[in-house]
Amino acid sequence: MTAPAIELKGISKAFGPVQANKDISISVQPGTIHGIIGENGAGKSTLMSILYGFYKADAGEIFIKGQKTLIPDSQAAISAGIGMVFQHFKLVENFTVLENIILGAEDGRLLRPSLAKARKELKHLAEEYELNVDPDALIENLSVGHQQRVEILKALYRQADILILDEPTGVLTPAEADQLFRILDRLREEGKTIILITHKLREIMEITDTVSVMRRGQMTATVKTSDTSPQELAELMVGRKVLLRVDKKPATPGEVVLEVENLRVIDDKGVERVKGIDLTVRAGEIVGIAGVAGNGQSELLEVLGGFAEGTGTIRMNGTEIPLSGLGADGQARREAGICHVPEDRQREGLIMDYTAWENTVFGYHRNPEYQSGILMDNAAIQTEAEAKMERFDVRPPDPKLAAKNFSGGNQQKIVLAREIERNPDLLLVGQPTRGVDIGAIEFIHQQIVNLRDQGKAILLVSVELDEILSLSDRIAVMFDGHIMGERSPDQTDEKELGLMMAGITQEPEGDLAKVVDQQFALQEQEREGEANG
Amino acid sequence: EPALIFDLGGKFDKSFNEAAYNGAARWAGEHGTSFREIELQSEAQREQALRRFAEAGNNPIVMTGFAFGNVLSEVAPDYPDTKFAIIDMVVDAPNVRSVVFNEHEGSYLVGMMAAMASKTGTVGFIGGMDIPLIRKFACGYVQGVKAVNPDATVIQNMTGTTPAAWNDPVKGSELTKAQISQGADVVYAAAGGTGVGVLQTAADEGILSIGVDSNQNYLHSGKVLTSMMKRVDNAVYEAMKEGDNLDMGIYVMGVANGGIDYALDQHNEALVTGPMKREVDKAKEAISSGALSVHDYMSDNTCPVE
Amino acid sequence: MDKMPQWADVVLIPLISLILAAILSALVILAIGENPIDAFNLMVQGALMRSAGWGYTLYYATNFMFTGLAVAVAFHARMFNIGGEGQAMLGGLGVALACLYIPWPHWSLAIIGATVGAALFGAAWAYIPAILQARRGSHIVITTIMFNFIAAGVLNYLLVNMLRPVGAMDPATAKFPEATHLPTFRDMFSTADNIMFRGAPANVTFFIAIAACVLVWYLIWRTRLGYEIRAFGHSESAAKYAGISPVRITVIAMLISGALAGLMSINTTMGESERLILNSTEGAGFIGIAVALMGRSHPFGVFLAAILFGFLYQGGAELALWTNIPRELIVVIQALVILFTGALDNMVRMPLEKLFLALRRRDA
Amino acid sequence: MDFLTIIQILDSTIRLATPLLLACLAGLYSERAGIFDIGLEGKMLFAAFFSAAIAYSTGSVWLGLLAGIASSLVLSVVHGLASITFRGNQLISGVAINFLAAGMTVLVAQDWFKQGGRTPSLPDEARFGPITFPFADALENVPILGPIYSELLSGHSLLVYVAFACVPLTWWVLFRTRFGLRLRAVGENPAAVDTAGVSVVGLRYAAVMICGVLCGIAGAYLATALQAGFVKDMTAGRGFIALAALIFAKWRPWYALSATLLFGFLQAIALRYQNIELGNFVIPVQFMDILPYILTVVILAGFVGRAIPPRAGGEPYVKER
Ligand SMILES: Nc1ncnc2c1ncn2[C@@H]1O[C@H](COP(=O)(O)OP(=O)(O)OP(=O)(O)O)[C@@H](O)[C@H]1O
Ligand SMILES: Nc1ncnc2c1ncn2[C@@H]1O[C@H](COP(=O)(O)OP(=O)(O)OP(=O)(O)O)[C@@H](O)[C@H]1O
Ligand SMILES: [Mg+2]
Ligand SMILES: [Mg+2]
Repeated sequence: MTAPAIELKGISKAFGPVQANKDISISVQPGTIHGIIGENGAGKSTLMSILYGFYKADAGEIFIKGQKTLIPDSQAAISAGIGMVFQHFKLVENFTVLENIILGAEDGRLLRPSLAKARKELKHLAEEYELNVDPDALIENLSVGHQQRVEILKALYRQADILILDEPTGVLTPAEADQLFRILDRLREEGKTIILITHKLREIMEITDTVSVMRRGQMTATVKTSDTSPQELAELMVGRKVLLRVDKKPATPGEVVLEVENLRVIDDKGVERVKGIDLTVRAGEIVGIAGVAGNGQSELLEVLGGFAEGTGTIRMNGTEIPLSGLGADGQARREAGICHVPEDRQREGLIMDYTAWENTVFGYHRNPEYQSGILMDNAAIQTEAEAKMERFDVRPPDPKLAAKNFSGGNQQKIVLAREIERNPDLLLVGQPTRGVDIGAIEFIHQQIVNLRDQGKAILLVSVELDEILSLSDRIAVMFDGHIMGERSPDQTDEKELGLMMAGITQEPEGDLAKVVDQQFALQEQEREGEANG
Repeated sequence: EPALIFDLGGKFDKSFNEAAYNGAARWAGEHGTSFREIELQSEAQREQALRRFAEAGNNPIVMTGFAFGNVLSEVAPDYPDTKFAIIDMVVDAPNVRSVVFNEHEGSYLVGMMAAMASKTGTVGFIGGMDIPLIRKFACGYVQGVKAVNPDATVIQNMTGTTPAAWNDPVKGSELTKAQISQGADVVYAAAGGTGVGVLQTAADEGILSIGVDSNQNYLHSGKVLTSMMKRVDNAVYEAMKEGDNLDMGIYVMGVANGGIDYALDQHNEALVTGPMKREVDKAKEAISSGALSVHDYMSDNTCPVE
Repeated sequence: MDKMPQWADVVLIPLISLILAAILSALVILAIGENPIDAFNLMVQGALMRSAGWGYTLYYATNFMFTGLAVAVAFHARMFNIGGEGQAMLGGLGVALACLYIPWPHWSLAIIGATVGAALFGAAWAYIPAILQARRGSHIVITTIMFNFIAAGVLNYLLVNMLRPVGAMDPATAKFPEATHLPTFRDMFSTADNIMFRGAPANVTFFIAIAACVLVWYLIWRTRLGYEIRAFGHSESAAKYAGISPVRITVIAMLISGALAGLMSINTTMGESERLILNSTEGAGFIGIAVALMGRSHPFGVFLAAILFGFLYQGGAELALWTNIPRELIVVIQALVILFTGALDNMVRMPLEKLFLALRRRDA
Repeated sequence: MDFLTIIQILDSTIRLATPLLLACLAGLYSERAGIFDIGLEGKMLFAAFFSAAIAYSTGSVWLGLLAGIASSLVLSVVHGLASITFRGNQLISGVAINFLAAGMTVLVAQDWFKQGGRTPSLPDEARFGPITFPFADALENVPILGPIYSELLSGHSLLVYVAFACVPLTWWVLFRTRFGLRLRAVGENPAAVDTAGVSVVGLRYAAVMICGVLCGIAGAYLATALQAGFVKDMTAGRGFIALAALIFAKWRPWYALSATLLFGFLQAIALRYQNIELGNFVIPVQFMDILPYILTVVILAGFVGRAIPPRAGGEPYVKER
């Protein structure tokens, strides 16, 4: 038997008082894909960052291909042939793809030769692995999927033969994810070793050879993928039985709550992102909006939530509400009975430096029940926050902790607790479970369904087709600022939705994913043209 | 032990405060004793310094600068046994000697010399800040220039409006260069530390400059036409010398009693020609005798000539 | 879970940092040939052991509290208001106009008028940079720097040409009427046979400054507006999501900041000089930046930092009075205090944190 | 306004802009690497003093220049320690450095020279003299081009040419070299640099040091080229104006040149035309004095959009909370 490609022995790491990794040992065979799963905050990213030299372990040893290797910094990891795609990409946003690729791997002091060489090499890699990106595009203008390609290219350019991917599919559409897995397959065939962190059991089952489960900083099990089942993995992970499908009764739609007519949105770069949308949401139903990221869903939510401006008509319970100017802000929307779980909890939904209790009234801080005279009634807010956190099982249940100290899933629960407990007529939900572990997903989905069952209207935007399919009572697909069509979840499937998301309403020939990809490239070109023009 | 309080500009401003220091140092040297001194850092310290010195028994207490006027008139009555001398301001109290200078007279004299030394008929004035005292300097200077050459042009500039205006030699330099380019070939600086830049640039560019307050001729030997001397040193020296017997009341120091003069020494004797010296000395006499009266800007806030 | 007990964070670290700054200052004093222990004694004696010394210390501290709070409030909205100096200058103008042109019957009414004048003028001077930042994106750091220069020019013009009494040498306004003179500490605390705070300029404004600290604390941590200001300061995108208007918060925060800076001039102009003089701010606007940074933008921190700086100012004056140490030594000591307590505090914190963690591990 | 006047005003513009330009480029390196620096003023002042002091004591302007650079570097190290090694607040550190320089220069000057916080005047050989271009005198009378060549371009001190040469050099370093790429990256996203295997700390120190060198030259220019010696506080706020210019220039080298030239030009105009009469109304000198600042605000409000600083600017790079 050959030496394992990677062997970690007794790795421990503490961040101040937090023990993120406790005496972890793991070994990965060359030419395999090894999955790691675990709840939010279990210590997966930390462990991988140690392997990549980003953090220094407090204790433990690393063996690469049987050799004991010291990895004090990322330089050492790179020379040991390790590449890593972080959960939060490490790209320079206003640099071009090419510049990001060569950063730290330049040949010589001058840029020009390095760039020329990288351009050639990139073309080569792109052909070999179907990793097409425009080498001269700025990162900030790329979709998340393309940004991820850049990260992978970065690793390949450095000739990594051990590749770590930390939650790579959290931000991808199914088609993009499929494509990524084909690339990973390919790399495995070439003998490269891959470590894949994910929350999605389906992916684990689909592509990995072995899988390790982490809980609270410790490695609880390592099993052959073929010997296990999603159910078993979920239980290992969370420590209890988990429902993998949403348990929901058929909907009983009532009155129309939200009516959108001919909505148009132009973003601050002057690009029209929403191109005339008509949409209704009724009481007691969940309308899901599917679509590839960047097709105007974000803008739709932003306008409905009142923090971007648009044109057209919106009626809420029959009353028209303004789309721009006075009365078109988050405050007014909340008064009209619209609550909003934003797509980006860290940039929008929460003030990361505020305590949890302060965050539980964010956006509602002007409500009379939180005032006492000219001051805010902090005592009342805290008591209420405590109860909310309890009901939503936020861990740790400490309202005085700053939001940034909660894990992603728990942060999302704080936002949901705030918005759902308002009992709104209409709830806007964007990407409710992005980067959230299975246990928490189950809970969040349940809350959304409960709200619907109380007769509230819900508009859900998600790039997870799974999520859309299992939660929605009606599905609208957005493409290029238009709604391509509506489907009922039991009349459609992933395949059809995937095609609609690519702007195609008929069965095409050839490989679905490829078409989607081509479409996306086209679409991006077009948008660039618009942006430049 | 006498005490000396410097104004915010600080002891070594190369002109006014430094002259006061030199006077005190001369007295201390001659009498083999010492004196207390303080450089103020803030407005509020004026009163503090006065009271602390008075309470510590320092006598007399000499201070430089008109800004002490207000405070002194409040503090002096509290210490009837202490004698105060204030320079550049009149304070009406039985235990205060007020020494004021006729800077306009001295400026008049150096203005005459500037006009006589100028070949272009254009001379310059650079003040630190647009405040009444500096206008007084400027007004006397312009009168002197016009007295010699009624057609002469006087370019007047002020350095700035913030306290940095008194310590910005670079700006002084640029102003000088700007004046040179407009034809000035003699410049008179009344701008504290900024004046260092004026004199330097004048020397670098080969035109003449006029120093202020102390004798600054030595700074660029052979290139400083003269200095308008305000004998603050004498005033301080006198006050300290008289000590306990200090006479109270208002002392006007002017050309007549040698309190104001122009500087003539080995550094500028080559520059001051015979006729020039004759003319100026004539004016000096006329001023002393009262035959010639130089208008004081402060008397009515206007200047008869531009 | 914290890495350190709170007392260590709040008391121990600043204390060690101050000691380090003191040691370095002592070295500097040694280097210029003076005795650091004597110097330190002199400073403490002069600033803290006499009531008049306190009177000066608190007078300076009053200025720094106002400008420190001004900078702190803007900081909470993530704006760097370097314009305290100019706003305070204009505040002085407001005070002067209120005192000179309105016949107040009693100081207690006059101080209300002066407060309004100072706050209004200070806020007005902050308004233009604020609105330019909010609407046109003009960087507030540049515009407030520029407005400091502009304020100096405007004040210079007004004092020399309009407000100066005829024949006066000083570029300053006339003395304010008797009725507007504020009670000093001496008036307030002296008894017939025990004169306290003799000659010291500290006056009732000190209590206004304390009130301002308390009010700012309430404003920032207890009111809706403060909640919104801090939210905006932490994340503009989140603020927008919550329906908090960036323009409104930018402008309001700067108005409050400018008003606070303006209030400083009650102390200097009405309380001390009793007339408006040319350079009445004397850089207190800039010291305010250091005070706010050292006080971590918290009113209580600002209060302590202001007292510390007041002590340095007054102690420095005493040094200059009785020794030959140049007044710039105090500037150096201030610099070292700012450096060690403000910028280098991690130098102390990092090892301490390790120490406490190790202690805790051993206990556990 | 005749042609010669224009030339003279432009000439003055160049002199006034040079220290601003050097300080602005200094700030550019530092801030592009993510280290904000409001201590430019202090570093210039420090360098101005030490360059003058050493030039005076040794009689060599070159040793003076070196001393100026070295002293400015000392402050850079302090700033680096505070903001890079100990991850302190960069603004506080900058404020402290300004105070430190303001106090130390006078204290040391008084200790060394006993002239009240200034250095003695430098003799000519301890100063940077003007450099006259070949044929400058001969060509002086050629119309238009003559004065431009001999008055405007020729006759500045060496450091002026150094400053102007620094602009294309800076552009080239930032945008054409490996070092520049990494430097810009570390100001935008230090984690990207770190994970690419390059030392964030090393890069940031390098940037802060370059900043020190340029501030050192700027200070030496003030004290040994423009002036002949040090006077306390002689930088008179130029560090802050340079900072304003840097924001104005949106952290780009060529823009920095334009911004500082603009500031210099506005000042030159204000100095030249202090007393303008419009009919019977004399514009007060105070107005002309503040005109550059008013114009800056107007330009900023009217023509220059939002300036976006380097994204990681001002934030210490902390991996582990
Ligand atoms: N840089 C850091 N400084 C301090 N604590 C950290 C840091 N990074 C992670 N932690 C803490 O360490 C623990 C493990 O975090 P880690 O990111 O490894 O979890 P994870 O398993 O990747 O979670 P997720 O699924 O949410 O990505 C968490 O409690 C986290 O708060
Ligand atoms: N001007 C543009 N040119 C090219 N692509 C663009 C442009 N603007 C946006 N995009 C693409 O859209 C992507 C995401 O945009 P946006 O956040 O608005 O989409 P979304 O539909 O809300 O999806 P998600 O919320 O999942 O990101 C960007 O990352 C980018 O790839
Ligand atoms: Mg993770
Ligand atoms: Mg989006």
